[in-house]
Amino acid sequence: MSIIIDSKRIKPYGDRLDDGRMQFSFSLPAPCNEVGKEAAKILLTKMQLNDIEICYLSDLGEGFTHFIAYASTSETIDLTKINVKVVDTPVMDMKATDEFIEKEIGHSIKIVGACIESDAHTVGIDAIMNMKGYDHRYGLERYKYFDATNLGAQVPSEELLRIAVDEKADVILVSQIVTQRNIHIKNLTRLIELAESEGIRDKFLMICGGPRLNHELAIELGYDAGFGTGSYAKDVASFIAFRMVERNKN
Amino acid sequence: MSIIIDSKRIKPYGDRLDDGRMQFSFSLPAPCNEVGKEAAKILLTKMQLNDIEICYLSDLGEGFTHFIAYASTSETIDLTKINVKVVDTPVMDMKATDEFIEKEIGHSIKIVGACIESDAHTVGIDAIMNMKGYDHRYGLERYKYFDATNLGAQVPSEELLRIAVDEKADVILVSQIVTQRNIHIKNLTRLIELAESEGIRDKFLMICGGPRLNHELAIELGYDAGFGTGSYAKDVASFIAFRMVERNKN
Amino acid sequence: MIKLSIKDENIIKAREYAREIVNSLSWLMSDYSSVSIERTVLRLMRIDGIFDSTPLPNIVIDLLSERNVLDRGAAYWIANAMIYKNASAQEVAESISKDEFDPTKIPTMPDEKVFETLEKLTTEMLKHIKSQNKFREESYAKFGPRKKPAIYVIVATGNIYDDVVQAKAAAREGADIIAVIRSTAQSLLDYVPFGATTEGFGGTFATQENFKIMRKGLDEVGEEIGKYISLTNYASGLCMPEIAAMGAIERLDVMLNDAMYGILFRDINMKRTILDQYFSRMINAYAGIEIQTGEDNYLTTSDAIEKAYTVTASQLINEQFALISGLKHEKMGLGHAFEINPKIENSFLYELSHALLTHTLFPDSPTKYMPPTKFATGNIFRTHLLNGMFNFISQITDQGVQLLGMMTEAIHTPHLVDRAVAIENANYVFKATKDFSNEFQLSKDGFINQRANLVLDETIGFLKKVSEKGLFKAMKNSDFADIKRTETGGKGLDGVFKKSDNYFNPFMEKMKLELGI
Amino acid sequence: MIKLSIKDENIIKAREYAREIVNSLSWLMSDYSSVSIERTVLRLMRIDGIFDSTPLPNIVIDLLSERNVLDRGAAYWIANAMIYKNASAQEVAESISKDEFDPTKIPTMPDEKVFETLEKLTTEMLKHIKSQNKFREESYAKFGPRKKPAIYVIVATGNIYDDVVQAKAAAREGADIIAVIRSTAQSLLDYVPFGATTEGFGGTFATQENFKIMRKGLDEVGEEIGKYISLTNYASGLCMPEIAAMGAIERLDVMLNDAMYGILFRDINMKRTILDQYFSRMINAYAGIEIQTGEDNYLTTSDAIEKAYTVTASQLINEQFALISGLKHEKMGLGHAFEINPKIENSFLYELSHALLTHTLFPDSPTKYMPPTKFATGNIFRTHLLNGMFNFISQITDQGVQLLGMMTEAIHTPHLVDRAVAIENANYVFKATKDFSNEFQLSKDGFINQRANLVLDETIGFLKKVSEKGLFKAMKNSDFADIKRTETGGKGLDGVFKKSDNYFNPFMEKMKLELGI
Ligand code: B12
Ligand code: B12
Ligand SMILES: Cc1ncc(COP(=O)(O)O)c(C=O)c1O
Ligand SMILES: Cc1ncc(COP(=O)(O)O)c(C=O)c1O
Repeated sequence: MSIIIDSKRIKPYGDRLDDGRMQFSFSLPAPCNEVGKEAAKILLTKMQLNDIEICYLSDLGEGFTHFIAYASTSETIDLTKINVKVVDTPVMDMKATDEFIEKEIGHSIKIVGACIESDAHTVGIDAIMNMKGYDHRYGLERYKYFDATNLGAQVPSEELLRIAVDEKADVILVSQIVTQRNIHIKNLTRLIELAESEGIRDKFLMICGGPRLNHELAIELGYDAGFGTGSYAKDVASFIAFRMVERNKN
Repeated sequence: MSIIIDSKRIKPYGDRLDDGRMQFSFSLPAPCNEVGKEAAKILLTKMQLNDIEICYLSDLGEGFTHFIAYASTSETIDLTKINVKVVDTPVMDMKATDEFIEKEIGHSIKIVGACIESDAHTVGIDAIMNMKGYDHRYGLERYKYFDATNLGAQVPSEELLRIAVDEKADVILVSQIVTQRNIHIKNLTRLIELAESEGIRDKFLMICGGPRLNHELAIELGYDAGFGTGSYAKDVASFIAFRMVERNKN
Repeated sequence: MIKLSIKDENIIKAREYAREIVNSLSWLMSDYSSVSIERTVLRLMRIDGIFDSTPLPNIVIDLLSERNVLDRGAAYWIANAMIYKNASAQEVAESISKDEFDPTKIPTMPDEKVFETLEKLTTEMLKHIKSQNKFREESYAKFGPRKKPAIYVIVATGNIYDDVVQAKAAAREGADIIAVIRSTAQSLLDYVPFGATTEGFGGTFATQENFKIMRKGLDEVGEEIGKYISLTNYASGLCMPEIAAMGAIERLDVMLNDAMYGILFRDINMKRTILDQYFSRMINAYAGIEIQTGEDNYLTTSDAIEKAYTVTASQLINEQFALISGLKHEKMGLGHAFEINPKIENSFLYELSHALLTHTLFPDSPTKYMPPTKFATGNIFRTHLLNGMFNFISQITDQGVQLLGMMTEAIHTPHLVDRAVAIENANYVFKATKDFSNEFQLSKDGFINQRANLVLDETIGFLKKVSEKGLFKAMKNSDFADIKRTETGGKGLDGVFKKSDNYFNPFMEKMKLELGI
Repeated sequence: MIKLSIKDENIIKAREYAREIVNSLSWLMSDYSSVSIERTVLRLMRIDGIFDSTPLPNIVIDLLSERNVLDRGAAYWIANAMIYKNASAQEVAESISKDEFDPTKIPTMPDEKVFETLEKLTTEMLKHIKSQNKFREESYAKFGPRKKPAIYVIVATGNIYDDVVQAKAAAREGADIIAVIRSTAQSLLDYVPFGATTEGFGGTFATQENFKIMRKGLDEVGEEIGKYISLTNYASGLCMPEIAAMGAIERLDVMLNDAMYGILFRDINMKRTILDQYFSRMINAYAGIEIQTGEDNYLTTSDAIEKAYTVTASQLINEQFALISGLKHEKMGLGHAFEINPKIENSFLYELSHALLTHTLFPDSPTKYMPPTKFATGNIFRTHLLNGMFNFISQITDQGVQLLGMMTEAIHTPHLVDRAVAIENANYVFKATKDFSNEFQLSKDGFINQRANLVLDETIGFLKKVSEKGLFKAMKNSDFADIKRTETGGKGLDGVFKKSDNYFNPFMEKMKLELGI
């Protein structure tokens, strides 16, 4: 005997199966007393939570109070119905990818990458592109069958597209790290719209990455793929290789 | 100019006024991958949250995953409508309380207190009752006009009531610290029901305390008052003094 | 190396007083036994199960007690009945339970036969216990020894099946020792509950079946991850030796077992407690089980600076009690705790000083360090940080076992994720500060040294006072934890009895012999 | 005391190379100026405001530049026009902006009169700046000096009004210094935005009005809680000296100001940067403003162990640049950061060694310690703990300013509550470990000493190489942060010009005189 989980109706697990327990922390413009505590409870109640425990409150000054709470949700999630888009090409290492391209395409794939618009966080795109790579995985520049150019930080969308056209790139890589007030969505959308309005969207595989990006969101934004936290060059490399072969077939 | 808070519709404050931002942490019996992440998002979506950021997930083993998330609620709370029961008698220090009782009642008030049923956490009730008190505030035993007996840990409800009757107590103090699966509610309810069934509920002021108790809940459970985390003897002492005077008047 | 400057002679002095305190109670151990010790004997004879929800060992001992024959020891009566009925101990116990049979009302079998029967049963059981010990030793040999500090986490869902899931998850994350916390106040039950249990408050009942289920779970996950995962529970309260026996049988590895906790914090009679701990420790010693003492309890009700010496004094007394039961220093997890008010200036220095003192006094023991609990608040972030500082001290003072603090200490018994977060905390801090202590010498006249010496001085003064009065009198005078206990007060005194001249406890005899005590 | 064993001669050697590097650039400072320096002169002459969304200082300097007369210095032309028009500097600038007036197309006034006018303006402004400095000094005298380590937190909502609320809350919780983080890449704007702003990304624009609003807020809360709250912003990027001037005028107390950051991390031309930092630091020095350098930036792209020496080298170069601008050691917040990968064994020892090295090299400077950022993950509990360890090191190595880490570093710019939790963390750790360092001596040949000596050796080797090549050539060879920069590359070179013989900058002259440089 053991505890039995029903994938069709999973719930948060705190102390015991299906107790629905979750932790919350937030601040409210409310006093640090029983009234504020009640306000916090009302908020959680509106979120359909029960067994609400406001286990900590502290005065933040300027009329704000911090609350830490535990409460139980009665919502359930059907795991079997989740259908999330993920990059589904197999992941190969550098050698295998190079061999695959050599065999299936026979020549180098041209890639340009950049951190666009106001974003100057290049560590992510460097991790993917530069020789040295990241966490002991080499970057795209080291692959034999990629001809990769990293344009670095704060490249205007127009310029990225111009260079991609000029250099006859097959693939465009874009990085977006700053996400405050969804600036990453705005910038990524802008790039795609520019490409579309110039009628060049389909010339390239367009791939984006960053800590708040994933494949699902990338597709939604009109990209071919998206990679989030913890991605490695080999993930992108394999995807590019498979997709380019596919493209060549069509 | 400054930011302006509308008490009729306050929202959580994270980065900017009314952004509704809150932090969440919970685990789900779901895989540590994009599917699990989607499950976490669905859960938060069901709680009417938006701008959901699953900023951390980690494998807990045995099929569970831990998620840390930030998301925004669009719920608002009307602070002006909150009406929470709080102990509203003024708080006096030991000397003032003693003088008040001397003047208004003229004789000692008899108090018995205990940590009831399975609960052995006496530090809380000791803090209120014992000579030494807590955090440099003396306990009830040190007051001239209280005759206080602390029965200690794990006192069965029956015994507490029996002693209260035998000793002709005016006030019963009850402490409940363990709250797992709402055992405190069960125990406190049991005590009140016993007292009612024996027809002695109204003989005493009945006051409860503990980290998950407050006045509102205590009233709901049929007590005269309730005291939570951070209460001191003087809070209880003042309340008792005022109430006893009131009672004597009626 | 961070090392205290403490005069050896002071350490010797303190230890000497503690030895006197303990030795002056030898009359109790030699002349008395208790119902729980006798129930333990029955359990070691493989009597188990319940009838009408009462455990068979209780039914049998209650009957022998009623018949006024318990002073001969339970073993004798059962063996006698076994021969008479040509039945197993369990069968005898079952028929007694069903009221079908009274073992005091049958003819006396030849002594020779009785002892032969007992010898066989004893040998069998001790062989089993030794095989469990061997399994443990071999596992360590195979997978490598336990880490130091070992990561110790608790599970406490009340449901043994949830407990197993959470324990396995913890093992995967890096836990070395899993403790199943008992349901509230199991200490006070004068019997051991039976079977797998799924409801408990603040913990899960300690039952033999629960031990077995958890042991199996931990062996499974251990095999998978290539590490021996230790299991611990409480040999504490009115059934102290029975649980020790269950632990020995089911291969628990560590047992929370304090010589005085029951007296002070559970109001269990002092004679009963001292007797019970004596035999339970002997079982632990025999089974290769490490004990852990409960000095942390002093600091939940007293101030950790003012009463630091009570922790040290208790450690020294626990040490002496352990020695007379045959426990080696390597198996003494003497306890202490990180409970200085964090609002105090230099609280970290106090903690460090106290932790070093414990390590200095018991360099060969897997000292058990307890986390901040009293000053934990509902602010999980702050508590998490306190736990990090606590882990820091443990690493740099070379503690044996680190009972991890939970960020939700002030809120609930640990959730699945709380434990994971705590283990990650310890893993990081231990690694980050690994060789820290090699880098420094302690200032000879600094605060840390002065403080440790002061605590030791206070301990010596205290132990001297207690040794002059005797332990029982000292307890009557509220010398320990400001709690007053009398020799005739407290629960369970009625279960203590004087042994007759022909009293026989075959397990104790054999263990003493083999342990050389 | 925890003290490193480092040979004085090595420290002297390192410093000597850094001095050579800096001194060999004196030709630049003596012969060149920049558009930003000239705009600064205008701001110090109280020219402010915008026309058609362009700041007046830009309009005026652009005109003078177009007319090819900037080499005489902007001050001369404005003063000349003031006399001619009998108007204030602001009025002159306004009429230039409106295209009503061209200051190069009017008769030349008598030199004597021009200098008299300038003398008056300069004296007035310098008096104001000195009065701000005096206010600061008096506040410290009244409320007591800044704590050490001082608690430094950032606000970065983008909306100056939200910033004020959050800054005040932070002050109440214990913050000593509030930094308003700039909107992304303000560095690259060749003008300073104007007015109160409520939209920014990742920060709030540095404008004079925003400075004023925040200053007022902090003075209010400081008065209430009885503490002087310092304000800081960035004198960095293409407008470095302008912002320094704005800070001096509005009584900022600290300025992020690095001699090389703009070159390396913002691709601003090296001549422009070196010139601009020279004047901006002079303004800071004059105004009693403490500068902070940006060595942490090296470690966001390089490994903190491998490239530790780049931090030390940069500190030494920044020190020399600061000295020639008249800054005293007491006002040099040389930077470093807690950025060793926490997965590394003994990461804490590395951090401790590096932090001690910084403190040892600059014992009289309010060194600025930057928090873990690179290895912060979305796991807020883990990040909070890292921040605690970081605070620990700061306290025991006597750092001047502790830029608090936020548990949400990997997620968003700090929320109101993140800051509160971080301040609570620091308050606890600082207090708990207050006298820790007095308790220990460092092992002479231990890891920490060896490591610090190794980093210093690497630094000496590196600085020697750079001093041989010259700074500009070294940057061309990617010696710094593996980033290649050329003397003629980068933004803003077109804003650099050679001064004519009759160039005059009345503020620089007076400041040099008074600072004794
Ligand atoms: C290093 C750093 C910097 C460095 C950047 C140096 C450089 N050359 O990159 C410096 C100091 C310059 C900097 C500056 C600023 N930063 Co910054 N910075 C960081 C920090 C500490 C780490 C980022 C990082 O390097 N991560 C490591 C890399 C490997 O991870 P990654 O970027 O996610 O990349 C991985 C994946 O996402 C993916 N990926 C990323 N891009 C791509 C692209 C493709 C095509 C693919 C396939 C995959 C992919 O693969 C990578 C490898 O797995 C973060 C905090 C944190 N701990 O995350 C803040 C952070 C990102 N910065 C922040 C801010 C606000 C700023 C500033 C705007 C602050 C200011 N006002 O001055 C400035 C301005 C920068 C600008 N104009 O963009 C905020 C962003 C807040 C938000 N959510 O919007 C953060 C979160 C810090 C904070 N809490 O405030 N920063
Ligand atoms: C100290 C302590 C113990 C000590 C108790 C010693 C003693 N003599 O009291 C010991 C070690 C014995 C102990 C044991 C156990 N404990 Co305990 N213990 C704690 C601890 C660390 C502190 C509690 C405390 O003393 N707080 C300080 C006092 C001053 O605060 P307080 O009780 O809230 O009281 C204040 C107010 O609430 C109020 N108040 C309280 N009572 C009353 C009454 C009246 C009339 C009034 C007016 C006011 C009032 O005024 C007080 C002063 O302000 C908490 C964790 C924590 N940090 O909170 C766990 C905790 C309460 N224990 C817990 C558990 C589970 C147990 C055990 C059941 C574990 C086990 N299975 O063995 C046992 C069994 C105890 C039992 N039978 O009840 C859990 C409870 C979980 C839950 N939410 O249900 C906690 C939260 C720890 C945890 N995270 O697991 N514990
Ligand atoms: C030695 C010892 N025994 C037992 C317990 C708890 O168990 P019970 O509640 O059953 O007494 C503790 C708790 O801290 C303890 O320290
Ligand atoms: C010295 C220095 N200046 C400026 C900045 C950031 O400002 P900006 O984005 O405007 O360059 C930083 C950021 O770390 C810095 O260290």
